Amino acid sequence: MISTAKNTIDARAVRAEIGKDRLLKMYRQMLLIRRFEEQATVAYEARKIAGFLHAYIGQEAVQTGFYDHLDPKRDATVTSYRCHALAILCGLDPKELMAELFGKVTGNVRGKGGSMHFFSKERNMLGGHGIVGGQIPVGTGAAFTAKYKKTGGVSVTYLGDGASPQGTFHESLNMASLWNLPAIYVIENNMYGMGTACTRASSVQDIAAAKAPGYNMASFTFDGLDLYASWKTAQQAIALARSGKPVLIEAKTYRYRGHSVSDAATYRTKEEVDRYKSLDPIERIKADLIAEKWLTEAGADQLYEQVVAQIKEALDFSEESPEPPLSELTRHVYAE
Amino acid sequence: MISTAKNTIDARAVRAEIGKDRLLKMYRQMLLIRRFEEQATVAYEARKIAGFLHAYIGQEAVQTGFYDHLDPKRDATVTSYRCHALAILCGLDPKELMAELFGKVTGNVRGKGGSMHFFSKERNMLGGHGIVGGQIPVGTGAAFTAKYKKTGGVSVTYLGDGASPQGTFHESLNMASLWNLPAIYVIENNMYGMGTACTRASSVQDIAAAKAPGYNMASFTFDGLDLYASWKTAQQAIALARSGKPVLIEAKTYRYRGHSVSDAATYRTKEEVDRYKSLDPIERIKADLIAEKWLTEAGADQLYEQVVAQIKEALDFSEESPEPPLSELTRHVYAE
Amino acid sequence: MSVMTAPPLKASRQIKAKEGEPINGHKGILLSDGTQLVNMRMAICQALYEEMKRDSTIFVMGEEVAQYNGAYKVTKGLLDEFGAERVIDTPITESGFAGLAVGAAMTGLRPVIEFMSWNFSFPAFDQIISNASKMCYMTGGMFPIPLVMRGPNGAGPRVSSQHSHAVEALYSHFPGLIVVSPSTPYEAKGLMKTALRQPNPVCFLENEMLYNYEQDIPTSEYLIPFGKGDIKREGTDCTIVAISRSVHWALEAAEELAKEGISCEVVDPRTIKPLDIELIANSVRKTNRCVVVEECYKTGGIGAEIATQLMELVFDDLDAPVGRVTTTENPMPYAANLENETLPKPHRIVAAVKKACYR
Amino acid sequence: MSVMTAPPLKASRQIKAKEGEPINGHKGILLSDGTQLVNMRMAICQALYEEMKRDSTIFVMGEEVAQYNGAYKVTKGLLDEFGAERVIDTPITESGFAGLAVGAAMTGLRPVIEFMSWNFSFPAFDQIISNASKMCYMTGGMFPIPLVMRGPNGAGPRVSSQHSHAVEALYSHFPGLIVVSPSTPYEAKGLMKTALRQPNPVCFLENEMLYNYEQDIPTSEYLIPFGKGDIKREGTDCTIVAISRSVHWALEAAEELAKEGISCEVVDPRTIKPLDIELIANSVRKTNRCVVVEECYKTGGIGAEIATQLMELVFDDLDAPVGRVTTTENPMPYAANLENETLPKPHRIVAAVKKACYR
Ligand SMILES: Cc1ncc(C[n+]2csc(CCOP(=O)(O)OP(=O)(O)O)c2C)c(N)n1
Ligand SMILES: Cc1ncc(C[n+]2csc(CCOP(=O)(O)OP(=O)(O)O)c2C)c(N)n1
Ligand SMILES: [Mg+2]
Ligand SMILES: [Mg+2]
Repeated sequence: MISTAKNTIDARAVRAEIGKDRLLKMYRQMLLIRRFEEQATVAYEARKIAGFLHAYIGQEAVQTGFYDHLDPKRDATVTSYRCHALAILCGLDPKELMAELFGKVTGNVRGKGGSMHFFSKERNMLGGHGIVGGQIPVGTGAAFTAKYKKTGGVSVTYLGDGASPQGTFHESLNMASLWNLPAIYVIENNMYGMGTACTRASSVQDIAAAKAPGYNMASFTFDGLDLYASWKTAQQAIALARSGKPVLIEAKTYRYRGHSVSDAATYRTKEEVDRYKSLDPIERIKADLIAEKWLTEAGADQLYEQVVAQIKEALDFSEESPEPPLSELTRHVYAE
Repeated sequence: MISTAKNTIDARAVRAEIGKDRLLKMYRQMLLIRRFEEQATVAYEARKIAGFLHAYIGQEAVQTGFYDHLDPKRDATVTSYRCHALAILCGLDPKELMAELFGKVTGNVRGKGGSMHFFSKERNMLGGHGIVGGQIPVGTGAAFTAKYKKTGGVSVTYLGDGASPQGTFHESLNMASLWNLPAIYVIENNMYGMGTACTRASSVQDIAAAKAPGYNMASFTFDGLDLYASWKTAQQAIALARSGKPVLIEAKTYRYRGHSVSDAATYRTKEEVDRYKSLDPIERIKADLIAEKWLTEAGADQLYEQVVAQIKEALDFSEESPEPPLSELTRHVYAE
Repeated sequence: MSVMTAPPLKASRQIKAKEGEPINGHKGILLSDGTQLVNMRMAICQALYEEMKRDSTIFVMGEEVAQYNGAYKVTKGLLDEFGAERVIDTPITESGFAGLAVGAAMTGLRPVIEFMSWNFSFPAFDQIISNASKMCYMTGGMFPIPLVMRGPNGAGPRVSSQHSHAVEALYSHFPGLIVVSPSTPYEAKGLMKTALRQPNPVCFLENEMLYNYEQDIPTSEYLIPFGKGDIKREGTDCTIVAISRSVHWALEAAEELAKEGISCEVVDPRTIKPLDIELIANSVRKTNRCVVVEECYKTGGIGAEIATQLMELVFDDLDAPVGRVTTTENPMPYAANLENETLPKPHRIVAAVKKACYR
Repeated sequence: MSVMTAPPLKASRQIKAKEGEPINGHKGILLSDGTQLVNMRMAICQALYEEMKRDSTIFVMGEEVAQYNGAYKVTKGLLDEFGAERVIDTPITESGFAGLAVGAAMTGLRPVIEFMSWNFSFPAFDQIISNASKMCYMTGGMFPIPLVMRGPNGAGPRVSSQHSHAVEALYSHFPGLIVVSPSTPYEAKGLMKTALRQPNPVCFLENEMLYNYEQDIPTSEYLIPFGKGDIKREGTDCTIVAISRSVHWALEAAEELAKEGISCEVVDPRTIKPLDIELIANSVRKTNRCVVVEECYKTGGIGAEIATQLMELVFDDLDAPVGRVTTTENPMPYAANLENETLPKPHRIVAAVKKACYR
């Protein structure tokens, strides 16, 4: 059984293992996620977007480090309503994602889901779920399918610290362990469930380490603001899962924004927020890339401009796209 | 934190601590429970009783050892559908309990509940629940009340091994630990949930020991066929709970009968059943009482005859009692 | 025999095991006329067996479905035939395995999950409603959920409050779900096969009290489409729409009423969602009277929906208010006499029909 | 002012904080005429506050109800006033805390639990149905469950499929539950106070879109009994029965219809279970026409139940089928134009009334 000790890694070694191309790719992905959500927030304030909008800003290193190891042809992913990053990592075009936020028929799910419900059949992304804990058995089902069909695939299910007390989580862990499903559960512990600190919602703070033995499962805990730790943990966990051992993982992370655009997040001190912002996962990687001479300042600016342009394009596309025709109202209630 | 090691105790010392009167009382209670269910089964086969009938036969030592420490004025108890023993331990008259099984208006709940739903307001017994896992949050609520009203009371919630994977169990443990509720959860691990061996339903076999740390809770595991172990564990656990520390307990026990009268229990070998029958908790106590000269053979026979007579009386009472009047049909849907 | 109209029903009796032939399981008892005798559980088992042979993506999961052959023996023999990969016993975590089935359905499998009884679908309610019923719509059609949820529904024998729900009304309230309520082995098989070949989540509502019900059914393959009801008895004075076990009570009541000169037409919708309201409306156009019999509670039951749709469709043809004979508005009591009054038994149907006929 | 008829409604606007006076919370803004100006959330908060002062067994529990003052600020200030023993933030475990509340109610407390929205009551469904709704009956009256479950119900603003359920029909189907749907601050306060003084489990269904709705209400204590509806507008040509937010849409529609010479009577049942069918029937005896407006789905919705009861009560008085304007039969879509067509908005009510009036 893997020790549940904090997964501390040697950044230089891992960076070398990742290599220039993959690190640049992940850096770009994180930039794209960040920009997408920053601009979505602006669009929300301009009333182009409505309903809920939950930003992943600050947590990018977690899912980015994991996705680098996944093969969407056989590996499935699923997360909560905080799903923009995962969709972008799956390779979905920001155009269709932004258009979904705008409620247009060109959107990822034809304007029917909005911010909480990004999906991709082709890329095996199973959502985008609005009910806290609701996605956990779904991810378990994807692992069941991988085993049933012997695809060699794994499923990665993301959930929040606040979702960890929910019954569905525990029922899922038990089945995954009992049946040796290739399932990975990643608790993104950003220290709060809405306005409730994890200390007030969970009877244990190192959730994965404390709970894994109760399911005879392996577990890892890592610094979710550190892309290298995320990447390395994912590598180890996915190897285990592919060998038929489910894994429980906890990423200690932080969200810079409120729970959603409508949350002023007054339950956190400015000091606390600033402390975590000073550890910004994207900035750290940028600094490393430049230090490693894998990227020049100029190159960085250029990369950023590309990202800005890509999101601008997505915004324009969304603006110009039509609303769904009223015929969409009753379509897809049942499969055609 | 209490060690979760198997709670092995010194039988002689515990017996001395219990003393003659209390041991005789518990022996009589176990006899009464056993006889009640044996006769209920006979009545079932004679079609006097219908629906489900789940016998506790073999497990008597668990709830009997616990109840000896409880004060129904402030302590609450709740269990599953396998609830006959608890009701008898609460001091309810076998007459009203048997009459309930007969579906008579003189029954414990006026003939409305049947075998799975024994209750007592006066004795703080909260059921008798038919939904696996459904009673666990209810017991947690009773502990909440005890803390809210500062009664110094505790709640004891019984559940089966098969119920332990159910989400309600985990949600309850988290709240109990988070809020320091005076709650005791006793998993009666009789090795099977219906026809499913615990090894096929739970990812861990020492359930309490494995899960308690995941809730930062104390736990005990004991031999549920041993009244002394049950009594001693209860004494320790209740003391902890009264001091505001919830406790998770596992009793390793066994049911001699099938899951219910309609279950032939072919999933167990005769050898296995016989092995546990040879450890019969009631027989062992009888032998001890006689060895201690706390009871003579003659006294034992006399005691047994009393019990037989008491149950006979309950059967006659049930036979003679009237069915509920049809006016009962719509009564109690809402409180009067 | 047309596969669209049910063969005659036989009185319920336990099937005797013949030479080497098992009781229950998927094998019917071949009869000289080329049909086969099965009971309800055998019919369902046979449908599962045949479709699992056809389609390797189908698996069966639930509490006691494998080694125990099902709490009510509906899945008898499937483990031996298809192995532990495809016939799976679960822990008692309905929410967990229902959600697992949704995820499996999203990734290319066709799960059949058993709720040991539909009462136990309540812990899984969120997965059924928030996920199974909405997934296809909220993904713009990207993720249909080919999922069959099955198990006994309605009152068992004297099992009281928490174990006696009928959920037809509950689940048909939600768009995205299909609700099937077979009243005979013939229909159970044909509807189950249809359920296993279509892409939507299906609540397949069986009834414990009908499991021993016997019938001769075809040995040749047949399917029964959703949304097509069946006339179980023809009549001219009053239409009785009855569901699942109630169909048999309605037929009993119709017999009695016939003696008193009231001719009842008994219509079995077979699927509640979609509902064959046209068949019902046409019957009412003829009889001008209707009584709906169901095991759901009255408030917001199927009777209310059918009555309202009839009002919308055949307002001028109705000579009397549509009658409702349902489970009375109380949790199921244990006592035998109270249970008998709670259920929509023939004596209550007779009274309702007479009222509708102003007799 | 009679406490039985609602005071006039004002257009919705945010209440401005006056000198030292808080926005939201339990304190209304005293007006010169001796009444107080409150919005919906203040009215509910005031009822909780007053009853918690009266009855120390009442506690409030739910996600974000304490330190955050409620996700929608309905419980603002209660933590400061009553402390952490009585105003309790929970983990996100609806089934757990709903069941805890049942146990607390069985042992002498009077829990008020908030579902952050009623969509999140689904994970707790089994506790609500199998335990809360049946406990009193299955214990022969031994254990009544004085429990108030509250939270916003129906569609929020563009929150799509999983967050837009209206559960009036769902929960009123089950005997043992009381279902309350206030449409105004005045009624919310009076009904909540009643809920907190009676012994049964209550589903108290608020509506996020009405939380800012303002009204002058009495400063003196009043209660509104369950089962008594209110006529929100008198009329002669068609009865519109409307629930919660729909009441306001119905009033808009009635205005428009008046311009076209159709006089509508708008009836607000205020509680769905018990239902004041007599008030509705009496109105229909006068108008001979009825349209029911609700946010539930059409199939098995409140409209079906009311239509059927009207058929049973005033069959001969109905000149047209009872119309149903409901959430359309699809999960709530996110797109603005689709959401607008899904909800029972005034334009759809107008059309339905005209149809009922054969215009
Ligand atoms: C079953 C359920 N209960 C409550 C909510 C409301 N809600 C949405 S997000 C949230 C907090 C979840 O926190 P966490 O799991 O830590 O995820 P995070 O938002 O921090 O990513 C709550 C209470 C919900 N959507 N579903
Ligand atoms: C939610 C739910 N699912 C399934 C059932 C059917 N059922 C009744 S008892 C039981 C087995 C429970 O086993 P365990 O918890 O070990 O208790 P035991 O019977 O051994 O005392 C099952 C599956 C139920 N009553 N409730
Ligand atoms: Mg969080
Ligand atoms: Mg057991």
